[in-house]
Amino acid sequence: MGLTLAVLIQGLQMLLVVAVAPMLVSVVRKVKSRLTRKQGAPLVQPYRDLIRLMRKDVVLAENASWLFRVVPYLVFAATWVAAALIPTFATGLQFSWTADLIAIVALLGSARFFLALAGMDVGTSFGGIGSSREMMIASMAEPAMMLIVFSLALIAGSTQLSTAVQFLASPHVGLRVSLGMALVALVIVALAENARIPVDNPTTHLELTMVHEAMVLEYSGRHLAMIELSSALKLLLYISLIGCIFVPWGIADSDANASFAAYVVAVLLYLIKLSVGGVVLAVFETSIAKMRVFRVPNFVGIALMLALLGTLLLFVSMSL
Amino acid sequence: MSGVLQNLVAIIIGVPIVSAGLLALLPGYWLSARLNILACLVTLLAALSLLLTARPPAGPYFLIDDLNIVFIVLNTFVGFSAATFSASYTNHELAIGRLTPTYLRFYHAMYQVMMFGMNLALVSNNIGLMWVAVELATLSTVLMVGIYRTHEALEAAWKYFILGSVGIALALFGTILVYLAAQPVLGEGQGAMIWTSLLTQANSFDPALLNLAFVFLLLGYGTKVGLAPLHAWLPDAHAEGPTPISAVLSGLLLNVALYAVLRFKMLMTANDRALDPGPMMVVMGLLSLIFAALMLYRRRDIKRLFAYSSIEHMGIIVFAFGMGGPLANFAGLLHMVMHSLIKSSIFFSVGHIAQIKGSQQISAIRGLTQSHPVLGWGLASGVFAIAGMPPFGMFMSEFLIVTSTFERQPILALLLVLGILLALGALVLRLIGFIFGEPTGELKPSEAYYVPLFLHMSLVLMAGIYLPGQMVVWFQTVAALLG
Amino acid sequence: MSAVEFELLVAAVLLVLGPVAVFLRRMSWVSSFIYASSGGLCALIASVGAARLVARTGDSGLTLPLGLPWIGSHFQFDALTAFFLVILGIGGAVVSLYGIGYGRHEHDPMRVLAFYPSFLGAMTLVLLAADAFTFLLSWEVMSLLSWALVLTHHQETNTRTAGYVYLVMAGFGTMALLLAFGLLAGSDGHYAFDTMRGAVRSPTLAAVILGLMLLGAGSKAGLVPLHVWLPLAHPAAPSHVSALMSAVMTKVAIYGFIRVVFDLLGPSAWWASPVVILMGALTAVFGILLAMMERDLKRALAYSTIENIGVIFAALGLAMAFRANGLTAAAALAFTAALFHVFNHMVFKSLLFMGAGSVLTATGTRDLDQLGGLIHRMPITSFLVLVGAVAISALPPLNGFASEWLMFQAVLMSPAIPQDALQLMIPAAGGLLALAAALAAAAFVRIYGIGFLGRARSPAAQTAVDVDRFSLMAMGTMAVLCVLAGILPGMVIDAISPVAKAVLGGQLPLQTHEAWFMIVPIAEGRSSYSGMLVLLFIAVSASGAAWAVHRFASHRLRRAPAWDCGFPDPTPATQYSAGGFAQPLRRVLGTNILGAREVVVMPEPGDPSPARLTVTVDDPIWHNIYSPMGAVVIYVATKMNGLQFLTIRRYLSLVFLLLIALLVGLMLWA
Amino acid sequence: MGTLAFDIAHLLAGGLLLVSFMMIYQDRMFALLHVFAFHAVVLSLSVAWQAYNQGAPHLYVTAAIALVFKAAIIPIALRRIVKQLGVHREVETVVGVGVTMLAGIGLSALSIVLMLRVTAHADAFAREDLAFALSVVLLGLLMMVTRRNAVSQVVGFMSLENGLILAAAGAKGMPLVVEISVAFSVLIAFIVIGVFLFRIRERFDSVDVTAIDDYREVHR
Repeated sequence: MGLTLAVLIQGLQMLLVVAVAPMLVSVVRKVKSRLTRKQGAPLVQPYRDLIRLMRKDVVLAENASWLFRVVPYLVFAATWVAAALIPTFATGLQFSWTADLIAIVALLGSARFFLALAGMDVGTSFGGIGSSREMMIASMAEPAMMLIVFSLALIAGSTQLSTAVQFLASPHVGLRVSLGMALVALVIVALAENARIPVDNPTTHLELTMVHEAMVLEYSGRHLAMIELSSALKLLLYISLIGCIFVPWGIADSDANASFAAYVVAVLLYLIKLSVGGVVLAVFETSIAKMRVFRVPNFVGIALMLALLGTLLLFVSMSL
Repeated sequence: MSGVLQNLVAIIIGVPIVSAGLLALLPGYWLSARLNILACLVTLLAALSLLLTARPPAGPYFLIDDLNIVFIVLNTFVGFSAATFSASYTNHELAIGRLTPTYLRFYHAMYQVMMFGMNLALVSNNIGLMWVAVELATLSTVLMVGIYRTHEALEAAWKYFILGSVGIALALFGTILVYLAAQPVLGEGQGAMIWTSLLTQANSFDPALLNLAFVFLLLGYGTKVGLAPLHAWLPDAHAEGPTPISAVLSGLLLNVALYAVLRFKMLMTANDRALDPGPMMVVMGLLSLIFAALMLYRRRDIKRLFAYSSIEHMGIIVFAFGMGGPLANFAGLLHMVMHSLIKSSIFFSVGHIAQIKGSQQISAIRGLTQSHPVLGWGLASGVFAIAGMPPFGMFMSEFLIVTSTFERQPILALLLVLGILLALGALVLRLIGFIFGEPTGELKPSEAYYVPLFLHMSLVLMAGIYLPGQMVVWFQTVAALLG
Repeated sequence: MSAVEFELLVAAVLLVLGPVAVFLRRMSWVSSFIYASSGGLCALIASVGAARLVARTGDSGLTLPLGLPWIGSHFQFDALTAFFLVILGIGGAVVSLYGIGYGRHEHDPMRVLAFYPSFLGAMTLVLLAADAFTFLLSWEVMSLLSWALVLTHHQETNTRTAGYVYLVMAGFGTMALLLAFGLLAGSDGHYAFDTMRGAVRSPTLAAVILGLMLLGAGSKAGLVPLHVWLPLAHPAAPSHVSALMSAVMTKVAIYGFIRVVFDLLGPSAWWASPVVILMGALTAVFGILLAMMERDLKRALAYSTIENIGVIFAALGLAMAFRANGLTAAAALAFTAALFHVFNHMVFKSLLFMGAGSVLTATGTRDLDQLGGLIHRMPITSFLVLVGAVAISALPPLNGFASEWLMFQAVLMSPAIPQDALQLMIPAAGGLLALAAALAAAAFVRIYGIGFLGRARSPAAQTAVDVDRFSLMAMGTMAVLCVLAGILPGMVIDAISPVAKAVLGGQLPLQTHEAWFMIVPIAEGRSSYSGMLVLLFIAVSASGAAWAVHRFASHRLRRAPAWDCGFPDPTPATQYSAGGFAQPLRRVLGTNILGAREVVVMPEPGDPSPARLTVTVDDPIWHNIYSPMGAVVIYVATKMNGLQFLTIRRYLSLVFLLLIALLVGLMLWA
Repeated sequence: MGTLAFDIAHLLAGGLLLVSFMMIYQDRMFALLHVFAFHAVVLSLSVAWQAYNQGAPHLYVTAAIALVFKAAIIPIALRRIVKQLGVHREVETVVGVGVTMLAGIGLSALSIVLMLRVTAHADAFAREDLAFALSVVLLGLLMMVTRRNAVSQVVGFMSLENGLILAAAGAKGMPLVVEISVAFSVLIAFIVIGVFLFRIRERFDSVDVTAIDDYREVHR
């Protein structure tokens, strides 16, 4: 396979993630609406929202600095790059060597860092609330994520996501306790990172319970659109991550010169995985209540403990 | 050659006593201060030329060997620089009327008597003569301590006198016991008190008598060294006397007493069956160190503060000599020399500071680096030097003492380090108060005479970075002598 | 002239420059002259060091007839020294450049000028020293000079307290080192490093030396629980000195640790390494938590220094663990990570301290709650500080992440270690490091968000203007270094590899041959990272997205009052405060670890007085260890003070009792 | 040296020790001074006997000094001080006389045991002498630390010094004994003059205790 094709597939992946992301959000919303006996917006609604937002004027707070205007694009770019490096339907993509899983986690960290700064830029009380809570949750979730990465890397012998996924897809990985723990932990981290119930409520506008929404309260127009798009991308990223690690089957291997058909199958499988993920998320969110903000650390702390336990158990099982 | 030596020794002990007589008779402050300096200078020069001449065999009364030459040169040097400081100091005291010309005449005469006593103690080859000389030096300083005739000064002098007298008595008893130990071997009379013969024959002395003698000598001379718990006279005497005398007390008199202890320690080590004096000295040294370090914290009088620091350093020195071995002995000697130089220079600056502020109270002295930068930084470098910080010479000695002890006696080294750190904490606490913050009190520029201060500090600084090879060899022989 | 002679000469010139400044004090140009020449000399130091690392020029040594008489003063110039000379040189040069501008604002410039160059010179000497005496002498001179610099603003009580604690801790550290060298040298006094290197020691003895080095070097570097002086002293100094102390002096301490533990001591027993790893990891978490709670800008930075020191020590501990098991490649990885972080921390911490200095000059305050909105008033400084903040929060693509990434790679090598205890502990420590990194991001969002973003909280912050161009140039240089080291980590790793080779006998594979400036520490299949590509991708996609949106959608912009959920409040006091931002984390972690307490005083109904919330966060180490220790000393001293006022009879009784005791002892012994 | 000579020396030295005990026992000032004078007389006899035995004429000088100075001049001077300064006529003790006596006996035992350890190198004569001298020295010190009055402390110091003279005289052929005894006499004269000059009525440190105590706390 030539370089052109490799770049092409990589480009396809980049476009795919950004194109599918709003749809994933839409699926989640739709399922949630249906579960609560509501009609719900049509599936294309997020796309419409985005386009409308893009076309609107930006109403910028008088005190906002250049940072406030740059951040949406930065956040989008960082999330997009991170999402592009996840093996969604194929491993061994051209640029997957650019950054390993640790770097992907850190890229998301960068995005969050800038978003939190933007939340403080205008100098409102809500921005501060959002940023401070976001950073509090993140400082629990990130180490948990890192420990999950450790578990995976220790099992697969690599932090390179492509290699790890290939390894996990291979038959000699049985069911492992550590993997189970990592899965639970990763789900918790994903909920926390994507501002989902029970950690945060993406649809809330009750000021005192807001975390993520409070942070982006001052954004409008195209800036808001970029931020919405990046949140959608991030959700997609986490679901893809869970998918490629825990249900890696069917992913095409571009190193091994996968056929065109294999790619098509893989893409389809990937879309199915995404929808399943979205539905499960919606069901979960509908069946649970949001927590008080100071209960969140305990919740995320569970992820931290499970991830650590997973890592430790790994040594036990390896030394057996 | 022997004649030259005898002449030099004659100068070293003769000039002080003759000028003491002269000073007692001479009226006029200006002249007597100059004469005092001159006499000290001549003595110093004579002492320095001792270094250059070959050493003849010791006579029945006088002896110049590697050990005491260190002390003599140091003694005359600090005596000289303290005399120059004293000239500028007493000038001010006279001006403000704290001292009258009559008392000053007495003061200068006593200064030379004291120098005589100390020099005599150092050059004597006879333990009886040494005893007499140490006592003479003590008594003359007692008189100087009380010279201000204030209530406190008299009290300090009295305390010094009484405790000193008991020390004298104990040291004499020890000396008698040494004589008794030596007498069966060396025969009756003078011969059994001559140091050089004692040392050569020490192995055939009765060890039990020597042990007993050493206990008395250690206590007797240890009182003068200022070892805790025999130290009680020292802080008061330092604080209440004129500052040049504080400098001389700390810089010299303690050394002379220490010299006596060292002499008898050598005697003990020369006898195989006698008790090893090391542990006793180590314990007393550590006790003094830690005790004095803790006492530093609650001081309110600046001179008393540095007096306790002298006790602390005497503790370290005695500890080092108690540990023994070439490194520790070398370090002990170096430490002693450095302590004399640094402590006297500290007292030089403290003297000027107290004169400017009109008080010795620690709380009255603030912000010196701002109001009097030279004095302030001079004091700071002195305190750093005395706290064993580089690049000053005491760092080298503490380095050697600590490193050489830790391998042999880890617990002792830890205690030593504890003491040093405690003292550091107290000294730095006070120092920061002295030299930093907004200056208070009298801010007039000082009329200080900085030469002795900087002379001492530059010597100390040099020693911290570079020790002349000759001096090292010389110290090493002494260290070997001390065993 | 050999390299060591050259570096010594430069050090000597630096040492002399301090006193020279005193002589030139009347000249109007003295300040610029001193800073410019210090900077130039530091650049020379760095370039000779860099020549050793990059061009692989040889080692050299020298013995001068100074110092301990029968040993002499030994000096050496090897890869390890060269690396730290580069650190010192770059830090010194850039900070001096900053000083040209910053030094003008100094009220009493001689208090800095007289010590500043000598301080740099003393640090150089520490790095060059090759015997225990010279090393400790330079070490302590370095402490003393920095102490004098800390006390530049001596009129403030806090500064004096800081100076006191600093010097006592420095004394403590030196004593610990003294004891360590005592053991290394043995009772015969083999004080030269060369003779120490060859000696054979039992593992217990080596462990004791290691412990003493942790105390000695750790107290200078700021390892918990020996860190208490650091957040007091570093901020008290003028900012460029703070930068030097935090960025460079702590590194000299780390050099001391590496020199003794890795070079002189050789491989240690495996059970010694967990102590170092754990101490490092805990230090990291503890330091950054305190930084999170701190209101004073410079103190917060000082606490963050503690965190980074912890990270470096943890990596060094990892290297020790691998080395103890003969895993040279893994050890080299951890060691390289540590040194990379040393470099990085030097760069961004000096940048941040210089930024804090600029803020201090512009506004006259270090209190975060008096700042805000500086991004409008001081745009360049704010941008540069932002670069530093991103870098220190270990975010890609800047340099902080590169070293952090290497460190995690080293953590993941732990399965190769045979000991169960280490196997279990290392990932846990890795988790702590990740926690520290996440908290660091939170802390710097807080520092930057409160200090530079939002609206000005005080008139001073409202009228601030950007600082002089020397300061900006200096900060700019460091910011560029942050980016360069972030996107070209391979070059830094290659520069470190001779050090690893010399110290451990192993090194990482050459990185500069990899495509796309990738770094591949072990094998491509295992892990790789390219900061360059990440930066490129982000830049391309961000600007592409922006271009596309502006081109195809909308590019109009309207300014309006902030929305704030419909309740905009014009007073800046309604913004989040530094304490408010820290509140969630304070509740979560602070209550247990730091003993943070919140006291709300609610007025009675009808009482018009405002409710008050008082938050106390105190360093528990200070409260539980140092305060009681000080209290004990004072208590004992007070009790013993009575001994000063006894009657003569009682003193005589003491003499008498001692005499009797000795006599009885003699009787029993004989 | 015959046994008789030895016995007499022994008797005199023992007598000195006995008188030391008597001094500890005394609780009246004048009686104490009388006993001290007697102490000096015994010392002088003992030294004279040594002079005779050793054939050392210079020791007679020492004996004479002891007799004239310590047995006569000093007690008379102290008596006048006591009268003039209005010192209490009773000796203030720190601990009871009985306890002091017991301690004294302990000290004597200690010194005798210590001295007997000394091997036969030293002749028996010196050995006995020394054992008693050490006891006297220790008893003198004991007296100094258990008595509060300045005058009785001076007396204690002088008895200590008597012990020294005894030891010095007993050390055969010891040079400088006369000089030492002269020096000590001067020292004691100083002390007595000091007591008188500084009007130290009660204690060595009672120069003015209350005023000083206030000062101390504030200033040192």
